[in-house]
Amino acid sequence: MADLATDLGRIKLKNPVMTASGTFGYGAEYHKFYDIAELGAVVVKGIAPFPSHGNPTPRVAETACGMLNAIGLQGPGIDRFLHDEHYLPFLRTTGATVIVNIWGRTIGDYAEVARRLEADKEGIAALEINISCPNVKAGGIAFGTDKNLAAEVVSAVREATTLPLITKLSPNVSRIGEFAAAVEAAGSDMISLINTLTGMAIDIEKMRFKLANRTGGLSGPAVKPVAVRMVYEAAQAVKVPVIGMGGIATGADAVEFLLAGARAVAVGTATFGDPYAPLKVIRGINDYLDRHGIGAVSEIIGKVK
Amino acid sequence: MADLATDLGRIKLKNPVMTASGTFGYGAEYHKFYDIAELGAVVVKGIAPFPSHGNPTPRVAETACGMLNAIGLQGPGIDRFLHDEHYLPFLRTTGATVIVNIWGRTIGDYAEVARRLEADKEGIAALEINISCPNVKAGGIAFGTDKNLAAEVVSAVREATTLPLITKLSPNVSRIGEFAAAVEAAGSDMISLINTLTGMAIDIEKMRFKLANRTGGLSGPAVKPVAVRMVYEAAQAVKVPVIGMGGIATGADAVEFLLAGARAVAVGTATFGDPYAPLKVIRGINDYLDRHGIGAVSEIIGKVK
Amino acid sequence: MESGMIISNVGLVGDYFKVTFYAPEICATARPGHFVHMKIARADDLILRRPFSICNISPSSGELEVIYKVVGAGTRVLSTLREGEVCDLLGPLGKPFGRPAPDEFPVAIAGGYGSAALYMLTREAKCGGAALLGARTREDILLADAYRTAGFEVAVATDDGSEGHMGLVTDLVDDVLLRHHDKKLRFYACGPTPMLMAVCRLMLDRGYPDAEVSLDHLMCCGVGACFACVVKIKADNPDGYYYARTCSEGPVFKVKDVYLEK
Amino acid sequence: MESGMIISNVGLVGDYFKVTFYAPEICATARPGHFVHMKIARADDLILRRPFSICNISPSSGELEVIYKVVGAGTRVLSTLREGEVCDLLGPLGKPFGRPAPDEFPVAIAGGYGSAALYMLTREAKCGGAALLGARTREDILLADAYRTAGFEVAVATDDGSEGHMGLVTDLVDDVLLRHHDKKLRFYACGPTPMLMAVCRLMLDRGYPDAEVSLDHLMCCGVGACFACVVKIKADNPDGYYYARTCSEGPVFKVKDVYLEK
Ligand SMILES: Cc1cc2nc3c(=O)[nH]c(=O)nc-3n(C[C@H](O)[C@H](O)[C@H](O)COP(=O)(O)OP(=O)(O)OC[C@H]3O[C@@H](n4cnc5c(N)ncnc54)[C@H](O)[C@@H]3O)c2cc1C
Ligand SMILES: Cc1cc2nc3c(=O)[nH]c(=O)nc-3n(C[C@H](O)[C@H](O)[C@H](O)COP(=O)(O)OP(=O)(O)OC[C@H]3O[C@@H](n4cnc5c(N)ncnc54)[C@H](O)[C@@H]3O)c2cc1C
Ligand SMILES: Cc1cc2nc3c(=O)[nH]c(=O)nc-3n(C[C@H](O)[C@H](O)[C@H](O)COP(=O)(O)O)c2cc1C
Ligand SMILES: Cc1cc2nc3c(=O)[nH]c(=O)nc-3n(C[C@H](O)[C@H](O)[C@H](O)COP(=O)(O)O)c2cc1C
Ligand code: FES
Ligand code: FES
Repeated sequence: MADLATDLGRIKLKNPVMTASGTFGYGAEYHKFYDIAELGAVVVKGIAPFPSHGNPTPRVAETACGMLNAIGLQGPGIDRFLHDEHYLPFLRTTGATVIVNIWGRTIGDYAEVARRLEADKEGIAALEINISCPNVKAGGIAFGTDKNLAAEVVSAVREATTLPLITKLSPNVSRIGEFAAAVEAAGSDMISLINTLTGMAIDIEKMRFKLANRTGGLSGPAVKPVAVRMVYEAAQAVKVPVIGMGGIATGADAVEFLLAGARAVAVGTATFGDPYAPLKVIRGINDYLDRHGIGAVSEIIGKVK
Repeated sequence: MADLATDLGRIKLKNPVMTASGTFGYGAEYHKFYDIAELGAVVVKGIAPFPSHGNPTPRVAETACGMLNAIGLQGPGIDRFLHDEHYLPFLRTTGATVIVNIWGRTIGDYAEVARRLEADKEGIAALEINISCPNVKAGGIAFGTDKNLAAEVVSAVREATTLPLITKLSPNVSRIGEFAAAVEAAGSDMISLINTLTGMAIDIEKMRFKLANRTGGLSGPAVKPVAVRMVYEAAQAVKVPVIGMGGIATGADAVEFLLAGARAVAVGTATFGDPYAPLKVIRGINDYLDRHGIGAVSEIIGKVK
Repeated sequence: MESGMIISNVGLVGDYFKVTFYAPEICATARPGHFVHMKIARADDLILRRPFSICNISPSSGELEVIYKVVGAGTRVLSTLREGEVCDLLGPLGKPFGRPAPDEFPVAIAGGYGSAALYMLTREAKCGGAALLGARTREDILLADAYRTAGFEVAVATDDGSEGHMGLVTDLVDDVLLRHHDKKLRFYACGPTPMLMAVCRLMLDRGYPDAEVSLDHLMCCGVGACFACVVKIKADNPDGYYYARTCSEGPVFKVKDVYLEK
Repeated sequence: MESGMIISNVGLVGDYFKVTFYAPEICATARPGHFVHMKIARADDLILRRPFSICNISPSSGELEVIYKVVGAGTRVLSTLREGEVCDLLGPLGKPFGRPAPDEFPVAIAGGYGSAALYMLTREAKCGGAALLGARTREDILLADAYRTAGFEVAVATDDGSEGHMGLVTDLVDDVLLRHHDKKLRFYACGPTPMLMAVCRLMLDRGYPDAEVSLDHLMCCGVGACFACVVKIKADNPDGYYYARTCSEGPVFKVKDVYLEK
């Protein structure tokens, strides 16, 4: 059994495997299958200062080795998240390491939700700032594809909370290293990537878009090569820890990201195909290390250069 | 039998199906399988003013529903292309509609190869300017992710030739519509997209990059949703014809691009799996039109808005 | 999660197939309206599971039946799988239909595969019931004989009139109301969304707000985590609705709760 | 392009399998050193074909044999395919080995699956030959008996010494040179790249520049269109080499033409 503990600066994880925001609900859904405290961290679906319906349906479409989603950040809003028994109060009972993904339509929204979480931060290990959701018109992707706006969001959240901050980057840019450096400079303690690539699918028989929102975010094994490349480039560009995701379904996939420089990884779309995927990824990393006679996961991080 | 003729402004094609540069050699390789003059157009592998070795090996890696390549534009150079019997002289004998893909390391290289082709243009229907190859260090991707450089390349080639110009855009950008508009303004008669998304794969057992070049270009069904979205956005942004590609393997895939606004399509990676793929795509488009009682392919172009 | 080993996989009528799994754990608790979320073996390029209603179970032998129509890539691969191959099954999932009380007379209103989704009701009905089966044409009618064998009376509607009433299956409801006016009727429906919306309106109109419909919606996780599968359900907020997850809050909803677009 | 219907697909030793296709067109013209480029049925997430040497053919019955080792995703799926399933085959592809003249004594130097790739030479040898078979361990030795039955003498080298010489297969060459010094020897080799590079050096040293090696390289199109499969071949240019396509200009090259890195 190798040492899987991971050091993300201000937070330490028992193992490097987290869940990707939006693919693991608020934890309760999968706690029925297994003890979610076994995971490195549970990242919940994006929380805004307000409740939100999300987009009209259809919201998902399967694609070759991937899927498009345009859920549009349906969510309970910060009030219910803090006080309704299904959300944070439940998560506190599990003992899981909880990371809260946050979003807003304006920079003020981001700051507000961060302030509210700061005021009630028991059981919260970190915040993940989603500046990269392609499915919300106001905000979202605009922040994620403009370096200055991205940095402004991070600065505003930085002022609103003392919690460790992860900034989640959009892959829909030419030079990811520059975005990583910009949010590091603005005070982000970590960087996570990739969010989804903007895509589209058309139903040729019905002659209409498959998603009501027209475009959606591409995720799953199809995007893994893009994700590994961006994680590698980001890790070269910054000193803060990088969390890698995009198409991870197996321990081998996760090892690829770790070798490329990620200090932790997240499992997203794969959980839809197999609820146990995050646990299997933990086991797979351990098996790989054992097979290679490597004592600790930290030894392989960034090993391929 | 529907009318498949396609109007690309200064050129007309008998059907909308071309081959994607770099995936069809110089035509001869597949002329052994069938008459390549049956295709809408044959786009040859990139030609530079100089011969070039290309990258070290390994040059390809398979990925989920896709592949990475870093061939690095191995090629005979303009002299042999014009005079060696395997290249242009051969293509002239087939009666195929030939489009020559061009590249260089400097803007001057692009202009030079265009000038040489202008001087010997018999049997050449158009030039496709590759400003988007991610596998060549000097030039290539840098041109493709900088609007001003992209426009400069197009202007320089525009001055060097009277042949119709197609500019092939890189998908590794945030706002593809702006690039489409920029090269249209610089004098491009058409736009083609997408070239490959930059990606990476790591062999975890050998702990090294799968490609000698580290990064490569992702193509195949995995990228289709990104390609359809970009073709849609480009078609909204410009008046000139748009040629769509990225993951097309069947008639249904091609129809998706046509509905999104492409006036023609190209088949790339799919040809590796099935040499007859371009012909099957032509047949598939025809079957779709017949089944829907549509008389001409032109009627479905851009129909989904 | 259970590894469902295929015991048999055979063509029925038209594009319909029946696959039987050995899945004793799911059989042990499955009820009418439950579904299984299936990872189709061999279909490695399809990353999502597919939801299918449980059509029948045999808790003693551990056999679980699904009737499916070949409509796309996943069901096409499913139809090529053979005895001995294994599909991973999540289930039973969803909120099932309410159990008919001993004095209630269940009426199943089915369109297409809905006939399979409702069939398990025959196991819970104490003294018969009625099945109203709609289909495009005669060959697409599923399980009519099985319903009869289970003690249900059967009425059929086809779009082309090739069997039974020519028209919509909802047209058959009033006749049931008339003939069984002496019974305590309880309605259940499953089928294509437009049909179910018509059922909602009809049931509200005829005074059966507690009638239940099983809504078929694109699914992804199947367990309430992704918000892909939502439908509009009435809510006490300015918009009058919220998006409920069919996989975990449904797929069965009462018609009085379904938010109907104007 | 031919639809190869699987006649049988059986495990041999270790991770090796033998698949037999009905593929009469390819059989009609296949020669030693040719390969088929195979689209593995059911592996829908793998978009590329896989190259395999043709191990044996029976032109009269149209049967074509490939011996393959399970090493990755494609070969794993291949090993699960059953009789009656169909893999699309492109072939015969590549430039085959030179035919041994009636007075030549062919010597096959094989590592791993190379034994299968060279086996067809036994069909073209008029009066015997020699097969030098290298493997990691005893169980990995392929086709030793088949070579003997075909009239070839066989010598074996294993890394662990579990059979024959303990060491490299190239160590066996000098013994052949000694024992058959009276014959006109013609060398053929196939196996892992490091072994083939050793063969190149040895053959040049022993004065056999026309010895032929079949180079195994990652392939993509298989027909010369993509430039994925290249190896360095000597050329009259400042660099001393150019990248030749193993699929169409090879996979068989003469050792004197292979550009050896310092
Ligand atoms: C609760 C529930 C119960 C169902 N029960 C049955 C049943 O008993 N028998 C039966 O034949 N069908 C049933 N369906 C529909 C069945 O899930 C789809 O026909 C099936 O998913 C199609 O998969 P495909 O790969 O062949 O089609 P594709 O069109 O290739 O599928 C692409 C994607 O769309 C989804 N999808 C496509 N059509 C539907 C649909 N109608 N409903 C939900 N998702 C869809 C698929 O799951 C997949 O994610 C049920 C659906 C739900 C939600
Ligand atoms: C001319 C030629 C003849 C061959 N003959 C045989 C044979 O007779 N028996 C046999 O067992 N093997 C043979 N090989 C090797 C065989 O092609 C690979 O083992 C096979 O492609 C692996 O596929 P996979 O999906 O299992 O492995 P994966 O590693 O999953 O394959 C991923 C990709 O890499 C390619 N690849 C992986 N390993 C090799 C390799 N060694 N050579 C070429 N491409 C590779 C695959 O084709 C695929 O594109 C031959 C290779 C060549 C070039
Ligand atoms: C259905 C779905 C919903 C998602 N919702 C969110 C979200 O609310 N916030 C966020 O930051 N990312 C969201 N994502 C992106 C994922 O967290 C992840 O970055 C992406 O899917 C790539 O990883 P994967 O390929 O493993 O899924 C969502 C992804 C999916 C598929
Ligand atoms: C092996 C390979 C080589 C390529 N070479 C070139 C090239 O020389 N010039 C170019 O403009 N595009 C090149 N491309 C990109 C393709 O033309 C095409 O834009 C891309 O692959 C997307 O289409 P596809 O998914 O159908 O392959 C190459 C792609 C591949 C896979
Ligand atoms: S399918 Fe994921 S919430 Fe219902
Ligand atoms: S595999 Fe394409 S050129 Fe050889």
